Amino acid sequence: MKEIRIHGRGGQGSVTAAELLAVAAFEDGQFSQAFPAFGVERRGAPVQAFTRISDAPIRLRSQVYEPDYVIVQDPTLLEVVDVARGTKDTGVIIINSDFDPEEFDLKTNAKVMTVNATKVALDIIGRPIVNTVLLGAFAGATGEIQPDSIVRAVKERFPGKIGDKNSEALLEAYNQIRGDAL
Amino acid sequence: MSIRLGGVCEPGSTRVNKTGGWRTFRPVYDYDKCIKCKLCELLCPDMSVLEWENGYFQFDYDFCKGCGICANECPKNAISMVLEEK
Amino acid sequence: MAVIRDLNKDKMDVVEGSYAVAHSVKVCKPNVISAYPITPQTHIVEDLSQFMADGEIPNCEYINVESEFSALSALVGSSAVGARCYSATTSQGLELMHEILFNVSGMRLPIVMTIANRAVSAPINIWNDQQDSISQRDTGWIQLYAEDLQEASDMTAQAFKIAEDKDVMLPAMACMDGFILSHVYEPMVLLEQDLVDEYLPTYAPEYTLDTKNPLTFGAFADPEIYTEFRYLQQKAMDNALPKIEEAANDFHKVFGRYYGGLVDEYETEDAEIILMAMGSVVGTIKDTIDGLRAKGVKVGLLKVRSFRPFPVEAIHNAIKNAKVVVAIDKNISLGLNEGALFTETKASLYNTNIDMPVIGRMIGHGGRDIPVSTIEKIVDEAANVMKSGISVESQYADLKEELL
Amino acid sequence: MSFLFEAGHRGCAGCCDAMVAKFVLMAAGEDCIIISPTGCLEVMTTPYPESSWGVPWIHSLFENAASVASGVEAGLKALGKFEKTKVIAMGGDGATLDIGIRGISGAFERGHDITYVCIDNEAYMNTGVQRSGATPFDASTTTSPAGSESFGNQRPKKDMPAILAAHGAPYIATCSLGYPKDLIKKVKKALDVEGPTYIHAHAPCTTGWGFDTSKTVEIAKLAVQTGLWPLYEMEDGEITSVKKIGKQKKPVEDYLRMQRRFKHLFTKEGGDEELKKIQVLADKNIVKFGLE
Repeated sequence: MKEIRIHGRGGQGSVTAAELLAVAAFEDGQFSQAFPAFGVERRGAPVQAFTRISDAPIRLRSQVYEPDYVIVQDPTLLEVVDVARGTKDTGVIIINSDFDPEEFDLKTNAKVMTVNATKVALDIIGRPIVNTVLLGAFAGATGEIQPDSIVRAVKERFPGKIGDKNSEALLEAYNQIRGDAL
Repeated sequence: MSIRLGGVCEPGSTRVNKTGGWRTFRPVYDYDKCIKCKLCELLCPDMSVLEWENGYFQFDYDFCKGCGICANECPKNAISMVLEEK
Repeated sequence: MAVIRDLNKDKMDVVEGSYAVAHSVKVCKPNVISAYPITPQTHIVEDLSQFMADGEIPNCEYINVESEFSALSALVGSSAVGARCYSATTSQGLELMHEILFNVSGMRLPIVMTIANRAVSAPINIWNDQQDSISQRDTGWIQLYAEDLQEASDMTAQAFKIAEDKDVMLPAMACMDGFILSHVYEPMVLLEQDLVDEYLPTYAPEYTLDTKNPLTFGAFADPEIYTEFRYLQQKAMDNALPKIEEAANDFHKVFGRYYGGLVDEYETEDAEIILMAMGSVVGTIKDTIDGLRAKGVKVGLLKVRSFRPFPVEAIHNAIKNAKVVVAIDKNISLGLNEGALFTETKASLYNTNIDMPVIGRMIGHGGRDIPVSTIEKIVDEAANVMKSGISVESQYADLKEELL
Repeated sequence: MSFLFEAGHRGCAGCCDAMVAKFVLMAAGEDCIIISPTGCLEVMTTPYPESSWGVPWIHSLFENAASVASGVEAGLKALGKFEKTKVIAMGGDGATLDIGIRGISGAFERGHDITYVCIDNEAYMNTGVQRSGATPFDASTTTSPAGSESFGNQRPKKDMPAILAAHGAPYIATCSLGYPKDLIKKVKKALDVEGPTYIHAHAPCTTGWGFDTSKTVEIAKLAVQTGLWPLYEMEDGEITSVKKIGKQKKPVEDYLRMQRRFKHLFTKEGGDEELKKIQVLADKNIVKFGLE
């Protein structure tokens, strides 16, 4: 089983990202589970969302403490939240930032990767909505899911032009982060 | 720290929670245009407009959430919202 | 120590149970009374209203609220500013308070409430049983049950003393059986003002709503801290166990009257059969025991006075030598077919070496009268259990089969 | 200037509840006790062990703020501590007009010397913008959504000031965070009048209504300038003052167009019919309260 923890702020679509990831994983032929963990705040405050992917139905109901993968939608969270907490050494942490991975000193042996999701979103979607873009980056960085499974999930959730633009953006992030990885 | 009877809390203690990280845009004064009308201080939902020198004000970026109400309401357009570099 | 009455007639008056309780509330010098009328509690609040009208309760405000929901809600505010608070309700009114009962206890506000126990609708029924208070047993309120008028009246002062103790600081219900105690007239000694002043210290909470020290009450607790709030409430309930004994003993020193602390035992020393019960049926049981003892039946009674906190140790000490125990309940947990006193007593015995048979008998629901014969029938059943073991573990003992 | 309402609360950027609470405390000063029901204001200001409140504050439940306030007042009186302290219940529209109305009716009928401030952002915001008794006609919320067969909420706002006027409240005033000085003046007056007084403050919610966080005040003004939110005072049931809108008068469209909760009126077939209905509502207010 693989566990993913998504960090964001209220209103940035972290919960939607977790859900889309679960739908995409199911589209990809796996069992999945997504759930949020947030306070009562509405916008702005730090929130976390979790996705589990496995080849068997998932029964575990706790939060994710030793994630295989971490997605950080908002880099300002690094000052207030220990996003790398518990990440497996073999894990990957994907941060939405235009800085290079080496510029982050996260106390972890996991691999840190960055993608400027905000820019990709602004360029292609026209608004700084980064959740779907980062899912594309996730697919590119980890190979856990086929990008077109994420596209199907996104288009199912957001029909029409919005779905198309988000899909285009997530594929761009997929290619960008794979480019860096080569 | 241990729970006091009934869980009573100290006044004004949310100040330990700096909310400045919430914003994507930050307000900036243009003091040439500012006529010290104090409207920004009155309206700020996060008490992030602080008295500064000789009647002017400055923003408390520890707490300002970048809502932009001050800029929108300023009678002299003396406040502009600038994208925050992250 | 056995029950000690004060049968000095010239100190006694023949009064209604409700009046006795209202009088006790008065001499305990409440600051805010907030109550909504509901049979059979109404005489208490009427008497209190008359005391107020006659200026007999100084420094006190009486709020005629528009519902039981507001009766207790108002007292959250009053108690938080440091006022000693009192209310009274029963049945439907108590059930309407369910949400606030948890809230008052969670905020550690030592409000005292008389419950004139009454059945719960549907079907609607204004007569006595204890379904109402028993079904609130998880709300964090201390629950004491009185045997007669004298105890119900005196229990009011004890409830304030226990609730307001700084190691407890939990709200308390002083329960008396509706009609059977609230509406009966009998001679009793009205609570003496001078002695109460000696017995009950003024209420001086550590934290209040005070503009000179502006604190916040009722903040929300997230998963990181909520459990510890509940733990501290349970700790306060644990602290209440000895405090209830202490309050009863102190009362005896000051007033000369005693009804038991957490429990009280009647003819249990050599009893083979012990009945357990709460409230006014205790009196009828005592008469029945005297009659049966005369015929050589070794039967005794364990009166459970405190249902919350549940006095496990006191119960075990009292019943450990019995051959069979019968828990008598004026309530039922539907789906389990057991009354709470029975379930909780039986459960508490499981991991001990006390292993006599324990059976549960439910009687007196909806105000059905409990004559001596019903108690005798229960004792017969207990005797059969002693001989040939349990046939029926828990059932109604006064069911009319013909109506089914 | 220091405020009795501190920063660090979890309100969204541009939060209307925070603004009204701040203004009310500017009016009340230190010598007051605040009672809040459950709601955005309560939850965003008091995550244990923190609190934004600089005055004594208490929260019990969603539906009993007025009852708790009655108890605070009675308790202070009984203890002889009620000289100047103002007892203020302050909660949202759901807590006030819907679930808490029984308690308010009781408190006002009993004549407690309290002031109840309703912060009306026209829906249950903390739980995610569900419809309340204060949700305006044709507004889309998550429980009265626009759809192919629906233009959103089909009921008019419940007229709470009229209900409490009928209780004989000596002073009632509507106000808006768009006019803070007027709001502060009216709260001060309500606090000075003996007996149960009521302040109904309009508070546009950026998250719930769907407008940019910088527009909270601008939209509040538009509500007044279109006549949809009349500003008036009532003393002993009679209207004693009104804020004229005069030449500032704007068509309701200017107000509605800026809000996502009314977007369907501009995109759905038959929307302009609905816009006319809302304009009629505004014009009725203008006549009824003499706003021109």
